[in-house]
Amino acid sequence: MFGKGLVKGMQITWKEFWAPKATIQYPEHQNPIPDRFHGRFVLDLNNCIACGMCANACPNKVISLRKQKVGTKQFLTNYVMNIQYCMFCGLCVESCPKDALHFSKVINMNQYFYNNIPLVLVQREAPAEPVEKEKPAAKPTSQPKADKSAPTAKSEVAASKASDKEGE
Amino acid sequence: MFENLFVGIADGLRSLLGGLPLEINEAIVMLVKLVAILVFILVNALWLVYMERKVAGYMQARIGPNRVGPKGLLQTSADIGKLICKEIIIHKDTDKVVFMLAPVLVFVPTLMVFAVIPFGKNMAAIDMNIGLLYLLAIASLSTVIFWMAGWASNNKYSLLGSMRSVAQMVSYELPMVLAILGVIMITGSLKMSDIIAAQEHTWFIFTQPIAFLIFFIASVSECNRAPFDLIEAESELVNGFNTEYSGMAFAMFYLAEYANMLVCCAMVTILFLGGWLAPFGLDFIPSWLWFFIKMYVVMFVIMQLRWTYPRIRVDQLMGFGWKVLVPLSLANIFVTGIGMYIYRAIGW
Amino acid sequence: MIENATALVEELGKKFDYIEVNEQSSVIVPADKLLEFMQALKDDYGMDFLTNETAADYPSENKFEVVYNISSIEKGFTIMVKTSVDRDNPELPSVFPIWGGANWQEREVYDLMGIIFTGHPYLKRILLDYDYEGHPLRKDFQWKGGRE
Amino acid sequence: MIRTQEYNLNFGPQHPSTHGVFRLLLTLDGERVVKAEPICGYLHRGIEKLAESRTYTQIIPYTDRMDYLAAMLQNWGYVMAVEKLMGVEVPEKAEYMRVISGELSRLASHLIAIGTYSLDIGAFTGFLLAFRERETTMDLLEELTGSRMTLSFARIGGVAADAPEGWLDKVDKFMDKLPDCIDEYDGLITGNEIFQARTRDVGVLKPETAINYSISGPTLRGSGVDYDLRKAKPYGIYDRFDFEVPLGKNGDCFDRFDCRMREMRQIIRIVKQAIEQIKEIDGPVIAKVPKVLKPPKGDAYEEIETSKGIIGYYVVSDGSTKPYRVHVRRPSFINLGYLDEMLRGYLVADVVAILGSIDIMLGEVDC
Repeated sequence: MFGKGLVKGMQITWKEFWAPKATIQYPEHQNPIPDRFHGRFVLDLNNCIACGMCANACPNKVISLRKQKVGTKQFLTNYVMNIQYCMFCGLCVESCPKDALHFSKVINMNQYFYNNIPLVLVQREAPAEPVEKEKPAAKPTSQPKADKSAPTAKSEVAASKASDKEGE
Repeated sequence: MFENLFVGIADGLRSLLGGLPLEINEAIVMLVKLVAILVFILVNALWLVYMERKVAGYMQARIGPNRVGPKGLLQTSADIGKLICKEIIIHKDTDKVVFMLAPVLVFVPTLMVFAVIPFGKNMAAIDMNIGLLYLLAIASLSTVIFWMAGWASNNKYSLLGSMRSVAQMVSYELPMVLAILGVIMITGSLKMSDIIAAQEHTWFIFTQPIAFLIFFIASVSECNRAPFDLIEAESELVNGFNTEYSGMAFAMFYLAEYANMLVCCAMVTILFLGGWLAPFGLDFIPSWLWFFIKMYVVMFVIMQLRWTYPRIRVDQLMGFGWKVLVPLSLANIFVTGIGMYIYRAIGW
Repeated sequence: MIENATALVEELGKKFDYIEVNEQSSVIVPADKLLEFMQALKDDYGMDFLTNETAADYPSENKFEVVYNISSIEKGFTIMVKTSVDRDNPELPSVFPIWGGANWQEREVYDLMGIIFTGHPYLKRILLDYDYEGHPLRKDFQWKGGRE
Repeated sequence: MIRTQEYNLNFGPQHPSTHGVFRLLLTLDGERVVKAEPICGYLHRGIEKLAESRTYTQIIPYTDRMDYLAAMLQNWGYVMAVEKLMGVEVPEKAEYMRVISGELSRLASHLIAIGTYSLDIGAFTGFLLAFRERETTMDLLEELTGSRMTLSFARIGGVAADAPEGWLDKVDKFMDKLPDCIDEYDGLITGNEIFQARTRDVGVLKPETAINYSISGPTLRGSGVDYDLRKAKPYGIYDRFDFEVPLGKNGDCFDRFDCRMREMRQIIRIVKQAIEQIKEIDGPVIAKVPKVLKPPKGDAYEEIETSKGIIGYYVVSDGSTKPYRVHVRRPSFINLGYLDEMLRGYLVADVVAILGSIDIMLGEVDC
């Protein structure tokens, strides 16, 4: 009979009117972020051997790294991700042989100025000679550069410094 | 105690101005009444936008606006505030005078109509004896304004929208008037208060169900609401006749839609739902409150219709209007006439 | 009745002496016999669905290779037909009269590769601007810009 | 006789219902379409050209960006072509993971298709209710792959990762819930008389024409042509599942819409069977492939059934680490080829209905 569908539709919207809502009040409540989430990158400097595999794996040439030879080992001095070109495909994380590069659950990578967008994971100077024979990269005696953000071994700190520049 | 709240206020005002000559006294009271209605309509339109968004949200598993003000109640005020601040873009090919005149005039017919609507017992600003005729005559003026807006925009989408609007309004005016005719035949009066008084025992929705249905459909169509919102059909015509409007000019059209809805709901309430009459003898609730309750129930149904049904196509709309509604309303008049004749013959 | 692609290709190789079959069982047709062969393929063997049509540029051999993947809806297998076009004079008869599906695909090949399909009703650029110069998927296409 | 004047209407590139940046140059007589010229290319990024300067693995994220609503299916088609080129055998578990994530992608895409179609016709609520279920699908895919839309989940020789703990049960639970939701859309959209009046006998596509114009996917099946690659020539492990291919009768907009609606119920069947079967399988999710891929010289064409139709990848290798040529047969692009003839004689409102029923994805059309 004509009109059955019309009545049915009204019933469904009436039912939906009282049904629980799917909205999440965003800043106050958040969906849990899954473990595999592709968020901001984190570089574990203790593991990184500066091999450059991640830079090669990237389809978009996002990663640029600079290294220096200190003693017998390669020392990572600069690790910058041009995050504005990043597709968050995860190929770099997958390619890392030492499991040093990770995704974190940080979703907010906004920057006020375009120049601040690149994600500086490491920015430090190479020591003149190997500090300790066993762990050369673990505690580099790094000197702060002219830049205000004091580079530290801990990549998280360096990364958060980069975002601190936002207000300046 | 609240029964005669507004009537009492008017009487108080009258006695306050007692020293003045009668004509001036009446004129001032009338002015106050009209301003009160004006404010009521505008505020109502504002809140109806909020209600629409809230209803829509709740039907779509959302919660609607809830950030500006308590429960989001100030959302539309904030929106209007923003729209006032925005520039009204007038592109170079428009007919500037007509283009700007349309949003200015769009509220006029709606506001004029409200002069005759009885919001409660003795609460019509002017209780004209040709109230219904006046109402129908004025309400159909809005066609011209939509046409003005669409034509002056010099945009093909606007033109299509306003062409549709003219076609739609003209063809739905007819079944609407013919449907009311059934009611008028029973009451024998065009006066609003008489029509309400005639529903003392049974509402016309029960004695004139087909007329109610036709009138309801036609009035939904008259105020361009889904499923008959062809003139702004956002998925086809971008925004129809008001595609080119921005800022407050757009807001005027937007609010006018809700003011129009208010008229339609008020008319449905008066003609078929017994106006301010209290059902089941529940007359401890003041008459004007009853009027509003009924009006907002109708409003809710119209909103639910919008958020349930898809849009009808333009040729189907015309076909439905001329091939279904007009013959049906004519048949309704015929049946009503026979019914009345038999009723009188039996003298029941 | 032919039930799979290899059987069809074998049969085709026997029937048409001008075609070649390579080791991946694709059929190679000379450009001047293309329409005739395709028409036979559709009419006699029920290959009614032109899935894919594209081209690849081989400047070292001075040719474009145009690739047709043709399916049969009924039997559900696909064969690959290839033909070569001279790079200096890239003209090929359009298969649009046989399969309408070639319409946009040939326009795309024309747009990106620069092969002119004679007999196509509306051979115009489809993805790039109408006034764009050059055909980007050719190997010798030079462009400016990019980020590095 | 009244002489009327025809006029042109630019329908797009920015228009609410072209589903992206797509332009239709309509020649109208009143509201009736006399001629329509589809103009695409506003989203052309040259993925085929970009692919020539990327290694085989690096192309996978680019294939995501074509049909970003069903990214897994795009990945899958590409990796299948490369696997055929290299002769890689895919582990069984990886095949199941591909089926589950691919069908979830298809579900997400179909939910968008029916949601936006109901929006095109003018019913807003169907749109948001479909999005509610899509959100759950996306959450599931996010938990599996780390991304919501551009999944990049397939790898040459398998998939990127195994399912996390408890994920399969979550999918199973969602699949149990889904039929009720589909019933709701059926009641709200499909069963609605106004919707049917708008879509029945509009944009009729005859089976012969559909085949002739290489139209594929639900658009083809809506015309009653039984051609679903999952059934016609089962790739991967689709021959292990028991499902039906929904077909339309008249080939009008309603049939195409209804095909998608019924296909969603088949997705539930497939996913449920796959979950049941994967639980008994142990093993790696990726085959042993060298880190640097160097397929032998040659070419391969492989096609699979995505939510929009048949996607085919033609990959030519010259023996180096980068492909010599990659061509994608994009279903949306080819389905649009017959649009002009389909639109003629219908009203402006039907243009939206017909365009929406083909379910195009502009990222894919323009590549």
